[in-house]
Amino acid sequence: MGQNIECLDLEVLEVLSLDGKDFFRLRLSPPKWEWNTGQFVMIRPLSWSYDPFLPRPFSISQLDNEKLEIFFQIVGKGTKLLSQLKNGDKVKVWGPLGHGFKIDLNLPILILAGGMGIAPFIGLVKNHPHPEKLELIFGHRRDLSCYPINELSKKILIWTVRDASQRDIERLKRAIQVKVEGYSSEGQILACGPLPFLNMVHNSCISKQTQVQISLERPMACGIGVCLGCSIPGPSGENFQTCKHGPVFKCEDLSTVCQQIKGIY
Amino acid sequence: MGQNIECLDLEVLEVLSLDGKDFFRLRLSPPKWEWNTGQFVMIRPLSWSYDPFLPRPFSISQLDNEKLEIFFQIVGKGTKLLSQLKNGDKVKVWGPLGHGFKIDLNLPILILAGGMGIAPFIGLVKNHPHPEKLELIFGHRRDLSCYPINELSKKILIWTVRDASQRDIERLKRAIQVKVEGYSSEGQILACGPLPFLNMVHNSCISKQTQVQISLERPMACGIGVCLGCSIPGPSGENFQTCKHGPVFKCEDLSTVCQQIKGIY
Amino acid sequence: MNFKVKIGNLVLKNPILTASGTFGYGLEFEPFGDLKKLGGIIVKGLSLLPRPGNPGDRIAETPCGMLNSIGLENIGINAFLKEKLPYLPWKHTPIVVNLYGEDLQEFEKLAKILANKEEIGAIEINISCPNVKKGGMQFGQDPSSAARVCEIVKKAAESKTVIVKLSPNVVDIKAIAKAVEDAGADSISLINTIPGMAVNPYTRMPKLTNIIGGLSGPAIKPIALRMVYEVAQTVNIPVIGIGGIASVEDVFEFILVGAHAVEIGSASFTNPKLVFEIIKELPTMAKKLGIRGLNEYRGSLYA
Amino acid sequence: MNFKVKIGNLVLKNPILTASGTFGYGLEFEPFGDLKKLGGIIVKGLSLLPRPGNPGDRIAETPCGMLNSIGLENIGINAFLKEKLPYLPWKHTPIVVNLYGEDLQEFEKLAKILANKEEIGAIEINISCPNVKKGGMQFGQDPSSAARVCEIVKKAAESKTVIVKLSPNVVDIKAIAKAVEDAGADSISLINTIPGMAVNPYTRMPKLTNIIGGLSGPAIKPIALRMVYEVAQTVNIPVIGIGGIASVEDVFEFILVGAHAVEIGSASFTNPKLVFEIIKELPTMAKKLGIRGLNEYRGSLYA
Ligand SMILES: Cc1cc2nc3c(=O)[nH]c(=O)nc-3n(C[C@H](O)[C@H](O)[C@H](O)COP(=O)(O)OP(=O)(O)OC[C@H]3O[C@@H](n4cnc5c(N)ncnc54)[C@H](O)[C@@H]3O)c2cc1C
Ligand SMILES: Cc1cc2nc3c(=O)[nH]c(=O)nc-3n(C[C@H](O)[C@H](O)[C@H](O)COP(=O)(O)OP(=O)(O)OC[C@H]3O[C@@H](n4cnc5c(N)ncnc54)[C@H](O)[C@@H]3O)c2cc1C
Ligand SMILES: Cc1cc2nc3c(=O)[nH]c(=O)nc-3n(C[C@H](O)[C@H](O)[C@H](O)COP(=O)(O)O)c2cc1C
Ligand SMILES: Cc1cc2nc3c(=O)[nH]c(=O)nc-3n(C[C@H](O)[C@H](O)[C@H](O)COP(=O)(O)O)c2cc1C
Ligand code: FES
Ligand code: FES
Repeated sequence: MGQNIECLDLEVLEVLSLDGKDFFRLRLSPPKWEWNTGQFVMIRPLSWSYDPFLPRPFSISQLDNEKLEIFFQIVGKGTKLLSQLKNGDKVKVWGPLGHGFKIDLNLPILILAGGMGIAPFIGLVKNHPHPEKLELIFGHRRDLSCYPINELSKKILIWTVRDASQRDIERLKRAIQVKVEGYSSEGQILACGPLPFLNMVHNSCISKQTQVQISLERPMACGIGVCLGCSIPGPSGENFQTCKHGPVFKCEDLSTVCQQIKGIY
Repeated sequence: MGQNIECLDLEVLEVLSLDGKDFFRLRLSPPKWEWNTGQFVMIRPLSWSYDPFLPRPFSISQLDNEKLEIFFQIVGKGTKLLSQLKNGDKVKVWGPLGHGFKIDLNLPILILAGGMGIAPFIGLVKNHPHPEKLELIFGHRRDLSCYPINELSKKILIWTVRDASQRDIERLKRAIQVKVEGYSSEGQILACGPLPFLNMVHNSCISKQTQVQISLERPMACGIGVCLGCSIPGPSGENFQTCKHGPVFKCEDLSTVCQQIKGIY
Repeated sequence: MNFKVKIGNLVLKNPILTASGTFGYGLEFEPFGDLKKLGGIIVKGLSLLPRPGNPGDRIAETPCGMLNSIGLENIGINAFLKEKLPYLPWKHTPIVVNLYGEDLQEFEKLAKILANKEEIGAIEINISCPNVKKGGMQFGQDPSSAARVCEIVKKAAESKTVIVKLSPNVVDIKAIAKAVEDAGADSISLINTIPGMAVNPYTRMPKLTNIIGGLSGPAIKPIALRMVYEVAQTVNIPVIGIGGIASVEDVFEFILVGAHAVEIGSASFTNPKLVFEIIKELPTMAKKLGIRGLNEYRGSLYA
Repeated sequence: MNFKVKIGNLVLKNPILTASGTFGYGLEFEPFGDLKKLGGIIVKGLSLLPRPGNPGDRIAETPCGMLNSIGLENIGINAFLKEKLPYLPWKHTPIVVNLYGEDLQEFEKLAKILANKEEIGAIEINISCPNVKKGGMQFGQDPSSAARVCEIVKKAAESKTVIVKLSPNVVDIKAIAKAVEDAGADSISLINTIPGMAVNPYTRMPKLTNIIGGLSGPAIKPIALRMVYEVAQTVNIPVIGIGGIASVEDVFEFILVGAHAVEIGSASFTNPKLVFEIIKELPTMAKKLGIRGLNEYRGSLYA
């Protein structure tokens, strides 16, 4: 990967709020890219002056002949401005970036998504040839209607847990632990979500010696491995750039990071 | 003046390009202000982040029950962004600022306008009870269709001179000199335009010992007399703030500035 | 909730002051809010005699900020006392006079004039202006001359609270701060503007006739925050944070790194009601942060 | 039109270089443009041994800019020479190696390694990094130590062109520049980042785990422009301007105040094709300015 990265000015086709407030679907004119679930793009509208300065990273949620779609939540200045884009506006987009999930379409797949961590999986679920092989555990804080869950095939098994309280989080953790064991040998596990969620997944899997692919979020400036802002310490001392070697890592590669998470967050 | 200054969030009612390119009319929901021709407002759209940072000054072109109107040309980042405003957008506006022209509606009035210097006079010409008392000499670089000249009453005398070449400028200068003499005792002369234009007006009038009121443009940060960015040296050593004591000055108050203009510009 | 803070002998009803040179002589802001609500009003820098400032163009916009080379234009201390001070609400909010002297004698004379004026809440010494030839920044770049100005003003000002305003154009701001504290300053305010420049590539002219001016606005906030953090950890007197503050969040960022109060500067140019709006938002923000007072929050950065 | 400039022994086909740390090892930008078109490629700062850099969060956005506290993470000089250099188009565009040593010995060793590598166009000495504990900025804050590093590298590097990159965190940049010129530098580049800080008022955490980082981006352009102007008037060797350059206009602004060449830094993060686009725009901009070459424009500020 890396050879087919392109930087393009794409046109906004649609900006749609899912909850009338904070959750948005942004559709752009589609580039012709080969890509994997879990890869991402850097986005910067042409209308931005130097404030905000940096581009913003988003998972590719869907990409087909009709649109490049990302799914995002307003959390700050940049996402607020993205939500105000109008049809026809131009945005600079480079991608597909990083390494996505390694997926075997013939194996059963357990998806563990926390909140916006659902974003990269939307295209996967919609386009999977055997959706009955997919199972999703979805932990979320905000109302389910905020997320594009009802767009997903009825054929896949979805467990949603609203993790508002400490008790909910314990429930989610147990649900994950129980499921994970079942997949340890026969299938694949993919996870994406906020750091505490990933930490939980990591610990659950490591303790069961289960393989899981985890997509990690780190602050990013370039998305292409040059600023070294997103570096994380790998298991044997060497650094990984999250944007280039990740964002999807094997569980065991993240042990050092997960040890640090408590310190950092 | 100064007592009735207000700072309001006004709504964009219309943004209309006059030439399909650089010249715009911006209409905002009207504040209830008493104001004079030559007063101005500071404008800063709520959508601006910190870049551009400063508000922008514009003459009040018209203000009635229906709209506050300004007429502007794209010359840089700020005016470019203003031209992209959409109906319903909010802009912070404070005014009416400074001292405008002192106008006697019963006297004949000669208006000398250079380019965008036409802006403050549009409302005056449209609403004047005796338009036949008005005469306008209009020097302009761009095509006449860029300016809202055809909106002005047919009853007023308009002399337009396209000052593209040095010869044109000489023609404009002569036209002004000839006219100015006629108004020296019996009427009022009002001028607004770029600095070299004002300089020419100033010199023509001073040499004929004719009174003329000149509206001056200076870089401004606050518009209310506090940053002292717009100060100019008055004739007897004291400083004037263009935003507060002006923007309209008596001709003789600008002698020192006009001497400096060659140095500065 | 109570937002009172003490700076020397002064009690401010809230930590929001106006930065010198960006709030005129105060009265200009009457159309935009109730001056009595302000934590304090710091007026334009005053000198013994009126000063015309620098000639020509003296402001220019830059990315997220601006340059100025006003050169301390002001009406002079006497005109201020006669024409402005009586009309300011000095009984309800402290009036702080920002002082500029070309030499030590001028600073001393200025302080003496203010010593027994009950209408004056405090003195802020400006040893950090980059836009004047004499005095100004050069006093603020060396610990011993900074200390000397401070001592002299402190003595001449008698019981008046003295705030020393530092220049960011130094290698080690902590050393200057310490020197000024030892010299008896009641408080330290920082930062003043940073020397900068802008040019027009088409006309080939500098945007400021003076060529170099002082940079202010959100662009410099990270530098200001760092210096306030360094100084707050070094001295035991209250620190007043200045530099690019443009929102209530920014105010709390400066308090978080150790500031007792803040001054709102060029951001007032973007919205003349800003200081008043920020003061109104203090309680809501405190609630969002889950704090009951500024003391528990000040300097509480997890670091 | 001809945009050639000479820096020491180097001839650049145009004045556009890439700033160290913002262009990786060069190869990462192959998808975005033809590397051969660049005036020169300055790679990430290299040390004798690989360095992991600072732990935790190490970038944060600020108004019109960003902070970084990477702490000179790099793969080490040897890995660079083996794994990156051979694949760079060194025959077509000069490769400039940015060097960081913890002490004088390390600088000397690094320079010796590069002295006889024909693939290396020049050395840029980084005596200005604010993000490392040893070496870094402290070399750049004092004229005599700056001169010492320069002399040693210059000698060890034999005939290689040596550029010294200055720190802006000094009171008098002219004194440092003069010292470095006298010590034999072929060129001076400036500015590196300015120490700054950002915090999250809600979590009460510094945005950088290292607390303090270096500020870059358009926010610092006015400061950079001022320092380049001051240095260009002081030294007779070519000056390379760095700091917030984000457009072809910015490039010409730096040339107008006296720079021979420029480095594009953090702005590349906002658009990975930016350097290539700027190079394409050079002729159009020169035409707009009505100039036939850079020589007639350089330092021609009306001031
Ligand atoms: C590889 C990758 C894929 C992503 N995919 C998605 C996605 O599909 N949908 C989505 O909604 N978001 C996604 N994000 C997160 C998204 O990039 C941030 O929410 C966004 O950059 C915030 O911008 P802002 O200006 O609104 O917030 P800011 O004002 O910059 O920051 C607001 C808050 O968000 C935090 N934040 C800022 N940047 C990041 C970041 N890069 N990662 C985590 N937290 C951050 C800040 O610490 C702060 O608390 C992804 C991030 C990465 C690195
Ligand atoms: C009292 C007053 C009334 C004005 N009325 C009008 C009006 O009715 N219509 C109109 O089109 N313009 C008017 N102007 C000028 C207008 O304010 C500027 O054109 C505008 O601020 C430029 O903003 P910008 O961001 O597009 O340009 P910038 O990118 O800031 O600058 C572009 C160019 O414009 C010049 N410029 C910037 N600000 C000013 C200024 N304040 N005065 C003169 N030149 C400037 C710069 O030197 C530069 O050459 C008025 C100015 C003043 C002071
Ligand atoms: C136009 C202008 C005039 C200023 N005049 C003074 C002054 O007279 N005395 C002084 O101590 N500081 C003066 N300053 C500096 C400000 O008080 C403040 O320290 C600086 O602008 C940084 O804060 P800011 O980024 O919030 O503007 C002035 C600043 C500006 C922009
Ligand atoms: C993420 C990042 C990493 C940097 N790494 C280095 C470095 O290794 N060596 C160096 O001399 N400068 C380094 N710099 C400084 C830049 O080369 C440049 O001097 C500075 O960013 C100012 O330019 P800019 O405003 O255009 O970014 C780095 C800057 C950034 C933003
Ligand atoms: S985001 Fe720049 S290296 Fe990963
Ligand atoms: S614009 Fe600020 S004093 Fe006139």
